[in-house]
Amino acid sequence: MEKFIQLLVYGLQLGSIYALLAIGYTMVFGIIRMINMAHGDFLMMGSYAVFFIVSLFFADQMLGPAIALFVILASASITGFIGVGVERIAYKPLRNRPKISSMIAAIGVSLFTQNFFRAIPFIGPNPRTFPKLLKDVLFFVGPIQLSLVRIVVIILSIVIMSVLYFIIMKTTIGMEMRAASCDKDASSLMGVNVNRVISATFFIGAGLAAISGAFYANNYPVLTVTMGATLGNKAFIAAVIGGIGDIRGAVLGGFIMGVIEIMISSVYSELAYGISFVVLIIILLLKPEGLLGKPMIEKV
Amino acid sequence: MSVLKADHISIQFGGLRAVNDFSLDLQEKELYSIIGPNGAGKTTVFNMLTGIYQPTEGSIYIDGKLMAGCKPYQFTAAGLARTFQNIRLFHGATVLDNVKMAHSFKTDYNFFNMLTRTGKYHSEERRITEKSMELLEMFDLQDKKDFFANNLPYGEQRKLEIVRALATEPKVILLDEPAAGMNPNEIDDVVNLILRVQKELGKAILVIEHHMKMVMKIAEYIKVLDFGETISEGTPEKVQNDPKVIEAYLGGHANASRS
Amino acid sequence: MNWLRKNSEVIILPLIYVVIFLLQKNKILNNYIIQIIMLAGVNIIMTLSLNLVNGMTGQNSIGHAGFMAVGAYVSALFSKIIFSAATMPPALQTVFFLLATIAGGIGAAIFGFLIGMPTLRLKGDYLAIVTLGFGEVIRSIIRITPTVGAARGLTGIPKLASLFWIFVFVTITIYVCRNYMDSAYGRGCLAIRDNEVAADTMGINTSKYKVQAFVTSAFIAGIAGSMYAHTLRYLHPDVFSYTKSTDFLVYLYAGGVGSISGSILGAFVLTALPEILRFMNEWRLVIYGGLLVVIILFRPVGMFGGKEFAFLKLKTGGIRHIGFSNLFQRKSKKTAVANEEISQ
Amino acid sequence: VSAEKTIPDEINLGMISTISGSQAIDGQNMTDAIKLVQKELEENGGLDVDGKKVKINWIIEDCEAKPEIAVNAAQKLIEQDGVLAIVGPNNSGDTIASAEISQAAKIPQITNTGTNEAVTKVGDYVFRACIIDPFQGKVVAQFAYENLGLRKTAVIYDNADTYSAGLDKAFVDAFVALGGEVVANEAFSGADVKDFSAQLINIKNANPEAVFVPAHIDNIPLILQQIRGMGIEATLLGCDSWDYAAMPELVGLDVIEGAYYVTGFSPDAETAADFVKAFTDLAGYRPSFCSAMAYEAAHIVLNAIQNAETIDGTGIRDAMMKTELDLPSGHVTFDEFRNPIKSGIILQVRNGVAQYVGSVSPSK
Amino acid sequence: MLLEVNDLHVNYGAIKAVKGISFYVEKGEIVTLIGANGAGKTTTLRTITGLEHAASGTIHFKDKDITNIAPHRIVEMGITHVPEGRRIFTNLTVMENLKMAALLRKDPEGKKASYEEVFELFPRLKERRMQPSITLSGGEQQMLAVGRAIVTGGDLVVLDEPSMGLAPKIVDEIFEVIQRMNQEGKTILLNEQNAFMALSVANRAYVLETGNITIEGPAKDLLTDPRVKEAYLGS
Ligand SMILES: Nc1ncnc2c1ncn2[C@@H]1O[C@H](COP(=O)(O)OP(=O)(O)OP(=O)(O)O)[C@@H](O)[C@H]1O
Ligand SMILES: Nc1ncnc2c1ncn2[C@@H]1O[C@H](COP(=O)(O)OP(=O)(O)OP(=O)(O)O)[C@@H](O)[C@H]1O
Ligand SMILES: CC(C)C[C@H](N)C(=O)O
Ligand SMILES: [Mg+2]
Ligand SMILES: [Mg+2]
Repeated sequence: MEKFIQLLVYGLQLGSIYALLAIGYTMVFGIIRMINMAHGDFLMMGSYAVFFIVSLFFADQMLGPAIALFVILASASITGFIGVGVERIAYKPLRNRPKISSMIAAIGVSLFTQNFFRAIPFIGPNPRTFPKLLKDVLFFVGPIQLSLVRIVVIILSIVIMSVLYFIIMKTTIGMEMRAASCDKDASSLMGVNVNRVISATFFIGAGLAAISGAFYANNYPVLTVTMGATLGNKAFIAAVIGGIGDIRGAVLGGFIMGVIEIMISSVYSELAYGISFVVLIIILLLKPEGLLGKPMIEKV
Repeated sequence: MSVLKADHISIQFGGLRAVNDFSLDLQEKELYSIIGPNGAGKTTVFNMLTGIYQPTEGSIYIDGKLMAGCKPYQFTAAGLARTFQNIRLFHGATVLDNVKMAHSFKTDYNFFNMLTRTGKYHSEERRITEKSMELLEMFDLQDKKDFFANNLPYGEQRKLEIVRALATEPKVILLDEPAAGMNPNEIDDVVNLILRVQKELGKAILVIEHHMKMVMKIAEYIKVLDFGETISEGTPEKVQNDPKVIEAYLGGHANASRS
Repeated sequence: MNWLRKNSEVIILPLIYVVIFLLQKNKILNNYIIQIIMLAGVNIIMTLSLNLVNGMTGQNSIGHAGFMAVGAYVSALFSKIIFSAATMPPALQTVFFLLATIAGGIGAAIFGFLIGMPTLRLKGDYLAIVTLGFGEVIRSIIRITPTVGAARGLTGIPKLASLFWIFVFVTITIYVCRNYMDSAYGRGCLAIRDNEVAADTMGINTSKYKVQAFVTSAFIAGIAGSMYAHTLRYLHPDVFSYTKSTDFLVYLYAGGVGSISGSILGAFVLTALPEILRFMNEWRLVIYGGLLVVIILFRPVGMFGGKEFAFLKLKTGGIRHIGFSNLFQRKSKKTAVANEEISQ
Repeated sequence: VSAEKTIPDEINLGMISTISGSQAIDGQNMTDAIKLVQKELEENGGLDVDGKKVKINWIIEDCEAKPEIAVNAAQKLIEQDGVLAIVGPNNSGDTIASAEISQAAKIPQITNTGTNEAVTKVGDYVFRACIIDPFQGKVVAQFAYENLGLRKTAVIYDNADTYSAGLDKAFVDAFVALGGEVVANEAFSGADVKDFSAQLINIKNANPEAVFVPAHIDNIPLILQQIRGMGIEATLLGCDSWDYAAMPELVGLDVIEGAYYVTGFSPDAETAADFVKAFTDLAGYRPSFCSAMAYEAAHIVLNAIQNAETIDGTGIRDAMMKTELDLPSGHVTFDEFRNPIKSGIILQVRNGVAQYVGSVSPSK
Repeated sequence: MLLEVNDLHVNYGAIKAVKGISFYVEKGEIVTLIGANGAGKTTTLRTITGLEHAASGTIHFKDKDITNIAPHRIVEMGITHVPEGRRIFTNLTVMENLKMAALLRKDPEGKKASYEEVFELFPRLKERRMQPSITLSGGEQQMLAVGRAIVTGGDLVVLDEPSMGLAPKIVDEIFEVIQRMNQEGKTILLNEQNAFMALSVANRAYVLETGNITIEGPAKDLLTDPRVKEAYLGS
């Protein structure tokens, strides 16, 4: 039982990172209906941005929470703008095309960025150590070991989820986003600047990826140019499991993925990887539209 | 002989009873119409009659066969075809292919023949193409056979839907607002086409339509729905003079002259 | 004979083979180029297989490397472990190679059925995740199965595939896919892709058509797997990862989804491109990624989207035929009045 | 030296490596090693073959850590560039796949760090410059049991990786045979796993005296950090994949301090001093096992060219079989299976630098 | 002149949908476009609001050139467009659809009043205000589309087949709404298949045939024009 709870805690901690990343993923999908295969690379850029800001300006000093927050937000903005730029250059021309075209463009963008970063000398192929942004504090509740930073991430992912959910469901820009996702022409006829809405979406999506990158790297402090690739996939899976396009679903999906991964590895580590996919497949077979996804109403 | 029979069918969406206790008995070559205000449940009736929705109560018979639990394709196999209120063509395919697609389930060669082009493959393909072209000619669409379906003007898309439905060689054909978006002249065309389908091809027809002039001209029997209930039924004369129908639906258009 | 007359178009592929063969014999094409052509051939078979599901039926499979893995491992199991074909006389080797390939195809088809059936009610990205998951499950099983080398990989598979055999199977695959597309079965699939509800109401048993396409596609992927195993002679579960599936998706969509010619061209060009870019050293994949974006920006429907080589004599789908006569003309005569796009 | 030996003016040699992909660091290490070889050659005005200075051109190809790309690379080097020998690739899978090509073309290929046993079994043209996994695993086990006196160990390994899974098996077999107990043998799947809590909690509960971590560079830091983060105080044991100059810093000096690992090369050895200095001057970092072995592989090839009876693939191969060469790791000869007869070197990280502890010779 | 279209050409790839048409709309008028299926009416309207690209020609609104500028900017200048095929936001509720339509309106009071106006006009929508609009029937969706235009309320209201799929009674109501909006000072550009109704309410009309304007004039005259009668008013 103790072990179970401890594993659950570990699972939630890992899941919170997936959740954070999945929020951005599902948001971009929800609004633009595009599978952004390069989303994981925004995470990578975000953590490198933190790395460079810290090593340029705050080398060798322990950062307080305030500075850490500032650094994270700064790198989130940088990545956010890169995201907007990528959308303008590579995805926008494909907006009215089958959405799979933009997925292929995203694969191209992903290949390009990873290998570009690998090829330029000041990033290069060597892994880097991520600077400790926040000093982690380990403490015990009974026999259960907890990590302060990770609890912060869990809470953060839920807070961000709630804020974004509120923005999307209750504010005007949120309504514009939802309308644009349904029908771009019609929303421009209501006076919505669709380009701006999409840019905003990408800014938030890429910025969130950068934030998750910062927390991810804080917990797993090795940076490589390919670090985003699989994480991107996991976020995608988490988003789908939760019901793609639904922010709450993304968070739920993220947590479930984390817990499944940890629990099964602990019981049968040899086949854990396969079994966790089996579990995900079973979830989808039982709930074909994802956990929180609404069944697609097809009005005939 | 009864080709399509609905026996007291009803359907519930959550709290909403969209159609309540609807019955219909359509004989060979008959032409019925369903009318009623927007949201009355007409399309929903069609959806039940074609197997897209399962009625919560009641049963449906096609050609005397009970269709409980069947999928839409089985309804079609049993002899029923339809068009859609919101056009649903195969937009990535050409006009001719759209019609040929509707022949798929009546093709007389098997999977292996298909892969190797043996057996009746060639003769069947020729037959399908010829039959499809015949139907297109009947609707004057033969010149547009190589157009992508979604590049046709609206009216022709509606016609193509009818052609496609006919290609399944049904006994009954259900038309959901076939004249929507057409001008009166074009509606006259549609009227003639529908009558030809009934007379020349011998199909039983069920039409939903808001153009009263058209309905009154072609329908032999009309059922009027409002809030899912059948509020009136009978011959066109009877229905258009029924005060309940005028109140709920026709407004100033009783003895419809224009629309 | 009658059959040959009606299918005269298939002659062109053997012709291409003869040309390549002669060039190879005269040392104009070296083994390196032949190797690339062989790999491209394997990729063409895979891309055509994917096209049946993603292009024709509109289902979203992003784990197709899983089927390839099954085909590769089953055929290698057959030719190396059950019967050690390497030590057989050449004629018998060929027989066992073909048997192994068919075994690989059947193995993959069985898996195709197993995942095709339960996933029928899944759509779009949800289906995509299941196919992806399936591919990963396959890998994770291979990884702990000692008979097929587990994580060490399987070495010493007899080299039985050759340019000739790959050409044979590419030709058969093209032929079969062309026939599939131009038939009631293929049209049924296209109908499902374009509008499932309408397809259903037009009498098409959507479940059956989808499973048929899935199983056929898996079978073909299994064949490609066998070719791969017997060309490379070394298998490792990680080769068939999700990244590999993504490669095929890229070939398919950059080539032009739904178009058989597009699949062929996409697989060929994009297999060769990274090799052509070798002179760029570490910038190689940077340029490759960039070019991919450029291709899709300039031709969002893919290089050959909505077009087919005329020799395939494809009729279905409102395509534009590109023959040798008009290949080099800027404005080709249209057989279909249409925008060339396949909207999804 | 036979009379009919014709000596060309130029010789092309190839190197295949993971320039891109997740093992790109090896690509850089190997490229730098070849640069050093090239520099040495230039300083001598070329390779001295029976008194004639032969110009050596190194052609470096990327294999992305994908077997079929490695095959393409080998084909290209052999067919297009006409290389007479190939160095690399650095991992076993790529080597096995590409070696089929060299074998068929009768061009010798020598991998620098393809440690898997199966590599040289591809054929008699395939060599390696490094030690093999079963031996490595055995050396770690033996060192842990006999020198450190440990009886209870645990392993965490990647069961998706040829190398990692192979070492796990070798270590477990050897350690158990010695009489020790492997109290936890935990797997994870794939280099992209970053959280090892579940595996480590099992290891922690088993309370081992040491944990052996046969993993790749992108995972080692995380695993080690998490081992300590979880409060496991056991001795850390590693293998040749640990040997990068940047590793201690990447892992964290406090975490890795005191850890032992086995490799086939010690930068502290007298024989290595010149090489280490030259490499560090050129590349700006200390040579790793990967770069040292690439350097040695290149020299084995060059030496064979000098001694070959005929300068072609077969001649070079035959000469490679007879290698008697003093290299940074010591005196190198090959056994009949084309594996070098080398000792396993044990290094310990002390004050943030890997330092020589001892060596275990293969006969033992 | 409120709207002036001059020698407009619009193409879809190789297809020439509009081949050089010119027309104008004066402030306060109801102008209708009639024509057969595929004549280019929808294309014309979509080009006015920037949804399609004009190959050549100019469009002026309030004496400003609005040719090929972004739709949302045209809408801001005061053109409201009820597009063909309803185009409601099916993932939003009925109420949210109306709120979307009020996006550019700055007066909270007026907004509320206009919602009420819509609900008064179409009581069915009021019943379904919190329902996701995808579940509405075809006609209900059409009501919502027209309702949105009432809420947006620009100076020029462009309606593309507002009566499509509506019950006869509601068709009458829609035309009453159109006339009422006109009386309240809005200018109307109407594309309608129900030529009889359209000509009855309009001041002036244009007949489009395969991308060209073939007949134009006061609506009254067209109603009796034999060419129009034969082609568009039916027997
Ligand atoms: N899947 C569904 N879920 C919930 N409500 C539904 C669903 N389908 C239809 N309805 C409701 O059922 C009622 C009847 O709809 P239906 O489409 O049958 O109307 P109709 O008579 O065809 O109207 P119209 O003439 O406007 O097309 C409508 O109020 C609609 O909102
Ligand atoms: N997206 C498109 N791609 C290609 N052609 C198109 C497209 N949209 C319309 N067309 C073509 O342009 C021409 C004009 O179409 P438009 O929709 O403007 O006609 P309309 O007068 O509005 O007809 P309807 O009364 O049927 O709505 C038609 O021939 C149509 O086929
Ligand atoms: C770079 C090394 C860790 C590679 C490893 N020795 C292998 O054989 O795959
Ligand atoms: Mg309806
Ligand atoms: Mg129109």
